[in-house]
Amino acid sequence: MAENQRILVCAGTGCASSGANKLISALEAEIKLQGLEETVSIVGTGCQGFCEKGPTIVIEKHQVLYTSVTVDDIAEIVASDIIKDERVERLLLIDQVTQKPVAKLSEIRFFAKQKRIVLQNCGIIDPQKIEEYTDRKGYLALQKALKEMSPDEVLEEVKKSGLRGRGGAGFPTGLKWGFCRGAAGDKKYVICNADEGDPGAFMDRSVLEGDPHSVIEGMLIGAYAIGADEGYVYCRAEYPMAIKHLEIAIGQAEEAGYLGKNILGSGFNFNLNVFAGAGAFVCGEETALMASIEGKRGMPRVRPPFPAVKGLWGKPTNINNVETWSNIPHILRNGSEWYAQMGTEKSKGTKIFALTGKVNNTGLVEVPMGTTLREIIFDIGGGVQNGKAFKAVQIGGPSGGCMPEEMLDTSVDYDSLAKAGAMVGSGGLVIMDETTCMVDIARFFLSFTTKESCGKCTPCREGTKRMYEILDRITKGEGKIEDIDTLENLAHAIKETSLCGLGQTAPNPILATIKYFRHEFEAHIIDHKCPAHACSALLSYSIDAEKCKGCGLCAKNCPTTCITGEKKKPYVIKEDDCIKCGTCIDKCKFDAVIRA
Amino acid sequence: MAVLKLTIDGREVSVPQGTTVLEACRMHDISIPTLCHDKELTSGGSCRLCVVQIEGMRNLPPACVTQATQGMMVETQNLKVRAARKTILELLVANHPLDCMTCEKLGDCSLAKYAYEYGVTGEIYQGEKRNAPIDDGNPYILRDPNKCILCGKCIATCNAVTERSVIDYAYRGFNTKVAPFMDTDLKDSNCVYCNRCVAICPVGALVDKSMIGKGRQWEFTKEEVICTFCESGCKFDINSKNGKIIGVTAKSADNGRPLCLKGRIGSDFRYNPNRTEMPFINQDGEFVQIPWEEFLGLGNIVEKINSLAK
Amino acid sequence: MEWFTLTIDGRQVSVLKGTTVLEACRMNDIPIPTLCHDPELTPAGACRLCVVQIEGMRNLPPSCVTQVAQGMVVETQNPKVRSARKTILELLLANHPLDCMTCQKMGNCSLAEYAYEYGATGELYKGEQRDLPVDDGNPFILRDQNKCISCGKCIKACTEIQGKSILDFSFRGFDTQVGPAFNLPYHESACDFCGSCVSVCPVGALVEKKMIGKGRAWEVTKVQTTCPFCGVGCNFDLNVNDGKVIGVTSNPNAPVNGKALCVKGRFGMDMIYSPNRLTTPLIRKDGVLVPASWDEALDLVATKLGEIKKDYGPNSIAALSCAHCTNEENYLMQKFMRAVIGTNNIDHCART
Amino acid sequence: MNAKTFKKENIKGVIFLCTECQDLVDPKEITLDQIITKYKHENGPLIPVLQQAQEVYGYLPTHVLQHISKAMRIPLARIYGVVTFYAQFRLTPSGRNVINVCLGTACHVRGGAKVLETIEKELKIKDGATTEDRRFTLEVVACIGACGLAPVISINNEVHGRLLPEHITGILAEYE
Repeated sequence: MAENQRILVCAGTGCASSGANKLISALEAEIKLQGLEETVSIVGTGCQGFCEKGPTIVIEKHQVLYTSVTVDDIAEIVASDIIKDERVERLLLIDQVTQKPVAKLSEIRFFAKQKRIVLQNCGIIDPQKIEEYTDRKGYLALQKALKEMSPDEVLEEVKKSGLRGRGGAGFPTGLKWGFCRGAAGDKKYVICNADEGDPGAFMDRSVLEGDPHSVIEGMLIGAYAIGADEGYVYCRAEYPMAIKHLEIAIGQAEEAGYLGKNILGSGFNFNLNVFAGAGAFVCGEETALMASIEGKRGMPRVRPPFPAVKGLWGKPTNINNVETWSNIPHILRNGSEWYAQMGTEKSKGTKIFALTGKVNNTGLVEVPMGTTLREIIFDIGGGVQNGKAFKAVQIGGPSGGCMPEEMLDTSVDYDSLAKAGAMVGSGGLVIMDETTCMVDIARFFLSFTTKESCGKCTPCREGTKRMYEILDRITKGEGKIEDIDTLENLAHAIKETSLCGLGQTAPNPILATIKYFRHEFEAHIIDHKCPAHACSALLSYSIDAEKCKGCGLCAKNCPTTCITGEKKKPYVIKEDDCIKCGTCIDKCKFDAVIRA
Repeated sequence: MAVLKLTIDGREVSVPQGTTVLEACRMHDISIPTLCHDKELTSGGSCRLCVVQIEGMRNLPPACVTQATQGMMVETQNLKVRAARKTILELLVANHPLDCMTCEKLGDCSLAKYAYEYGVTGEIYQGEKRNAPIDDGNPYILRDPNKCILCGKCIATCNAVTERSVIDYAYRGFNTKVAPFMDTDLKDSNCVYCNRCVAICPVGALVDKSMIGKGRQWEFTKEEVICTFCESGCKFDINSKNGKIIGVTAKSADNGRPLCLKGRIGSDFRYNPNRTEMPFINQDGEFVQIPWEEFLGLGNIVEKINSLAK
Repeated sequence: MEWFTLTIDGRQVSVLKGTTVLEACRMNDIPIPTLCHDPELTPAGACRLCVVQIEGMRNLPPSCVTQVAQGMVVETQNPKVRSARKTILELLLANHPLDCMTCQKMGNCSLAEYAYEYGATGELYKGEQRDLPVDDGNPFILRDQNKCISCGKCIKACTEIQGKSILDFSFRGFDTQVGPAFNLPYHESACDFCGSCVSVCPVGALVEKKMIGKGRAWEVTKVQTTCPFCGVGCNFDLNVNDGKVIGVTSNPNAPVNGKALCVKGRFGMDMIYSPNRLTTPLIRKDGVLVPASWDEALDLVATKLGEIKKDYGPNSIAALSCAHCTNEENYLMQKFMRAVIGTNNIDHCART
Repeated sequence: MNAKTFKKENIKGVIFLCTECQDLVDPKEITLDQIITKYKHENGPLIPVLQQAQEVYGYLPTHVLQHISKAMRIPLARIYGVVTFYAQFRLTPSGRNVINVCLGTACHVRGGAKVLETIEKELKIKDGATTEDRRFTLEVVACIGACGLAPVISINNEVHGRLLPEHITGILAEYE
C-alpha cells in the first residue's frame, strides 16, 4: 500500500477537449471505491505539454506517463499502478526508435532534451491552489526582492540576467524596465501581454492556465522595480480557462497578502486587474493593446512617445508578455548568473516553443536558447508524421518566416533567426511536410494578416489585401511570372512604410517563401501545377474505371455527395460538387482514384 | 449686309447673314458644347455635341453647320437636346480611358469639361474599349489613340499645310482611327512635329511631351509671344508655374501660318529661364563668364576712341 | 529655446526643438506629400505618404510624426523614398473610383495631385474594390465612401474642431469604413452639417453638394469674406464662377475660425440668389404691398414708431434683430432701441 | 438613464421606460444598467461593458448600444467603431449553436480548410452566416489554442479535435 501520493491529470485546454474532466471524475470515483481517498489525491493540472498523446496522466510517485487515457482505462490504472505498483504497459508511450514502451517520464524523448524553467510547475501543480505554488518556492523571489533588495538592485539583477522580451522582438527586459522607472510621473502601470494571437502558439495560455502565480509574482517584482502600483493582464477572450485560473489566483494572492496594500509589510502597494480582449490580433501590439484597455479600437499609434513615457492613460507603462514575466521569479530566486549560464551569448535563458503541424509529437517544448531547429523538430518532436518528408518549418507566427530543410541547423535565438529572415516571435513552430504547398501557406498567412489589419495605415490596409489577391491568383493557376517581382516590390514597400509591427512584418512569409521556395511559385505560374498537390483549383479527381472494383468505400466516406455509382461497377466523381478534400484517395484500397 | 433676326432660348437676337447657329449663340454668350468645331477650320459636323432643336426641323441639327435663317426658333438647352448630348458624351466616355488623375490634359480637356457639366460617367454603355499601342517613339508628341475622340481637328489642321498632310482617318466604324500612312508611329511618317495637332486636340490623345509631369493646366500662367524666326508670325505660349518658366507650347495656327518645330524649340530656347545674358569662354577646360566687351575684343574701346578724339 | 541644425536633402537648416521633420521641410520650401496631415488636427501618421529616409533609422519614418534631432540627416526625394510613396499611391488608387471627369473634387484633390506627380495609375494592384452606397440623403454633403482613403481627418475634425464625434472608423483592415454609428447616412445621424469634415477631406469622398456641377476648382475665384450670420466673425471663401457665387469653402488662414464653420455659414448662402429675397422696401397701401424708395420707407417707420411711443409708451415696441446683420449693425439696433426708443425689448434670432 | 425622473424616450422606435415602474422594464435592461453602474467610474470600461451586455442579450442590439452611449457619455460612432473592430462582438443574433472553425496555422496545415468546406457544404452557409432555421452560426476563427489536436472546431465552446471531413456530419447531428 502506497503512502500519500498524487495522480496528475492534464486538464489543459487540449486534454480537456479530449475528455480530461471525465477522467478526473472517474478517477475520483475509483479511488473512493477502492478506499484510497486518504492516501491518493487527484490533481487536475495545467498543460503537461504532450498534447499529441492527450489526455495524459502522470503517476507522480513513479514518474510514469500514461498517454491517450480513456475512462475505461481508469480502473486498470488504479488497480495495477496504484495498488499493485505495476505499470500498465499498453498505456505507456512507445519509443519511436526502440519501439519499446518507456516506463520513466525522464526517458521519454519528448521530455529528455527539454529544460523546463518557466514550465517547471505546469502539469505538476494544481493551478487553482496557491499552496501548491508556495510549496514549490513560490513567492520566495518576491519576498527576497521586497525584503532584501532595493528596486534598483532588482533592476540591475534583471539587466545582468540578459533576459530579453519573449513576445517576439527580443528587447532587453531590464533596459525596458529602466526606461519606465526613469520616466517622470507618480502613477505607473505594468501590463502583462497575454493576447497570444499568433495562430500555432499556446505557451502563454498554458502558463496562465497551469501556473498563474508565476506570472503574478513576476509582475509584482517588475512593478516594485519600476515603481508601478497597478497592473493589467490583457488576456484573449478565447482563453476562458486562463482567465478563470488567473482570477482565482489573484483572489488567493490578495488573501495571502501578496497583492494589495503594504505587501508583506514593505509599504509596496500593487493592484492587478484582468482584462479580457475581444478578438483582435493587432492588440498584441503594445499601443493597440493599451488603446483596447482604454476602450478604443485597437489601432496602434505612432511612437514616440513610447509607452515607457506615455502609455496607458498617458502614464508611463511597461508591457511584457506572459513568458517574460514568468521568467522573473526564477531569475530573482536563483540569481542572474545562474540564468545567464543558459542560452547563447546574446540570447539568455530558455524559450518555450509550441510544436504543431505535421510533427509526431505536438506539444509544448522548453529548451535553452541556442538549441537547433533540428533538435527540436526531430529529437524532441519525433520528426514528421506518417513518414513524409520534411519541407519547412514556420517560425514566429504569421509574421515570421518559413525555413527549409537546409536551415534546420539554425540555432533558435533572436539574432540567428533574424539573420535567416525569420523571428522568434511568440515561439510557434508549425512543421510542414511535402504535402504542404508553400504558395498556399504564404496565401494563408496573408489572408490572416489581411483580416487582422487594423486599417489605420495605408500600406498595411491596402497592401496586405493586394498581396493576398496576387497569391490567391497564383494558387488558382492564374498568376503571371511578373507577379513574383510585383510581390517582392510591394512587400518591401509595406515593410518599410507601415506604422506598426503587424504591417512591418506581414510581408515576411512572402519574402521568405519566395527566397526559399521560388520554384514552387514558378511551378504554379508557368506549369499551372501545384507540386504539393495542395491547391485544389489546380487539382482534379477522377476514378480509374479499370482499377475501381466498385466497393463504394469512397462514396461512403465522401463528405459531399459527389461520388456516385452502383456496387461492383466503377464509381464516378462529379467534378462540380467535389471539394477536393482527398478523402476518397485515402480510403480507396485499389489506388483507383487519380489526382491530377 | 442683311441682318437676320432669330429666337434662341426665347431670346431674340440679330446676326449677319451667313452666320451659323453656333456662331449666333456664341456671339450672344449662349453656351453650346463643341468638340470637333474650330473657327479656323471647316466644320465637319461630326461630333454632334452641338445639336440644338430648331422649330420645323427634323431631328436635332448640329448648330455648327446649320445656317441661321430669318425668324428661326432655336432651343439650345431643352431636355431633349441635353439628353441627346448626354448620350453622345456617355458613348465617348465609355470608350475613353479613365486615367484623368495622371492625364496631362486634365484642366483643359473638353471631354472632361462636358462630362462634368452633363454628369456623364461612361458607365451606362460599358463594353469593349480600344486597346491600341501608344505612340511614344518620338521626342515631341505623345500620341494615345485610345483617348482619341475622332473629332478630326488634328487631320484638318495638318491638311491646312499642303506639304504636310501627314495624318488622316483610317479603317472604319468602331475601328476608325487617325493614322499616318500605313498606320505607323509618327517617327516613321513625314511628320515635322509642328504640333499643330497637339495645340488643337480637345482631349489627351495628343500631348506635348516636353510638358509631361511639369504641372496641370490650371497651375500655368500663359504669355503669348510671336515667333521671330520667320515672317509668318506664328504664336506660341510661354507657360509659367509659380513664377518660373516651364516650357513653350504651340498655339493653334491661324490659316496661312505654317507653325514649325524650329519656331517652338527656338522660342523655348529664347525664353529659357536658364539662358544666360553673358558670354562664357573656355579657360583651361572650364567655362568662365566674361563681359561682352572682352568677348568681342572691345575691352578698351572707349579709351581708344577717347585717345583718338584727343 | 533650443535650435537644432539638420541636413535635409543636403541642405543645412535650423529649426526649433520640437519641430517635426515635416514642419522643418515645409518651413524651408521642401515639398513633402501628405494626405492625413492637417496642422489644425492631431497627427495620426496613418497615410504614410510623408515617409522620408533618415540616417540611422530603421525603415522609412513618416515625417509628420518624427521630431527633428540635432545633426539629423534627412533625404526626402531619393529613389527609395519616392518608390515607397508611389507604391502607397498605387495601393490607394487601386481601390479608388476613376470618375475624375465628373468628380467635384478634381483640381483640388490631393490624391490626384500626387498621382500625377508620381505617375501612379492604380493599374498595378488591381483587385477587389469597395462598392458601398453613396450617401445622398441630405441637401448639404455628398458622401461617397468608395472614394474615402481612410485618412481619418474628418473624424478628427468632427471630434477635435466641432466636438460632436459623429464620425469614427468602423470595421477593420481592408473593410475599414468611416462614418456615423451603424453606418447610417448623415441625415439619420446626429450630424448637424457643419461641414468641417468636408473642409478637411483631401479627396472627393466628402463634397459640398450644392457646388456639384457648378464649377471646378480651377475655374473658381475665391473671395475671402466674413460670415454675416452671427457675431463670431468667421471668415471663409466665397467661391465665384462666372460672376456667380456657387458656394462657400473654408479658408484655413481665417483668423477667428480656421477651417471650422457652422451649417449656416457654410451652406446657408443660397439666400443670395433666392427669388424670395426683397431688393426694395415694400409699403402696404390699401392692403397691397407696393415697392417704395428707402427714404419713403424709413420716413414712414420713423413716424409710426414715434406715434406708437407717444401713444402707448416705449415698452409697447419690441425689436427682433437678424443674424444676417453684422455685429456692429446689431449693436446699433440695440442702441437704437434702448437709447432712442427707450425700451429693453430687444432680441436676436441667433439667440432663440 | 436617470432613475429619479420619469422619462420616456423614443429613439428609433425603441422605448426606454423608467426604472421606477419595474413592471414596464425589461429585466435585461436592469442588468444592463447594473453593468454600466459597476463600470461607470472606472477608466476605459467600454469593452467589458460591451462583453457583458452581449452576455445578457446574446448579441448587441442597436438600442442597447444607444443606451450605453448615453449612459456612459461615449459617442455612438466610437462604440460602433469598437463593436465592428473586435471579432467577439455581434450585431445580429446568432444561431442556437455557434460553430467556430479554427483556421490557425496548425489547423490549416493539417487540413482545416477541408473541414470548413465540408461544414459550409453541409449547412449551406458561409463564414459569419446563420442557417435559416437558426440552428447554427458558422464563424471562422484564428487559433483557439488547441493546436496539438489540429484541425479543430469548437461548437458552443466544446472542442472537437483531430477532425477529418467525414466526421462532420456526425458531430453536427449532436447539436439541435
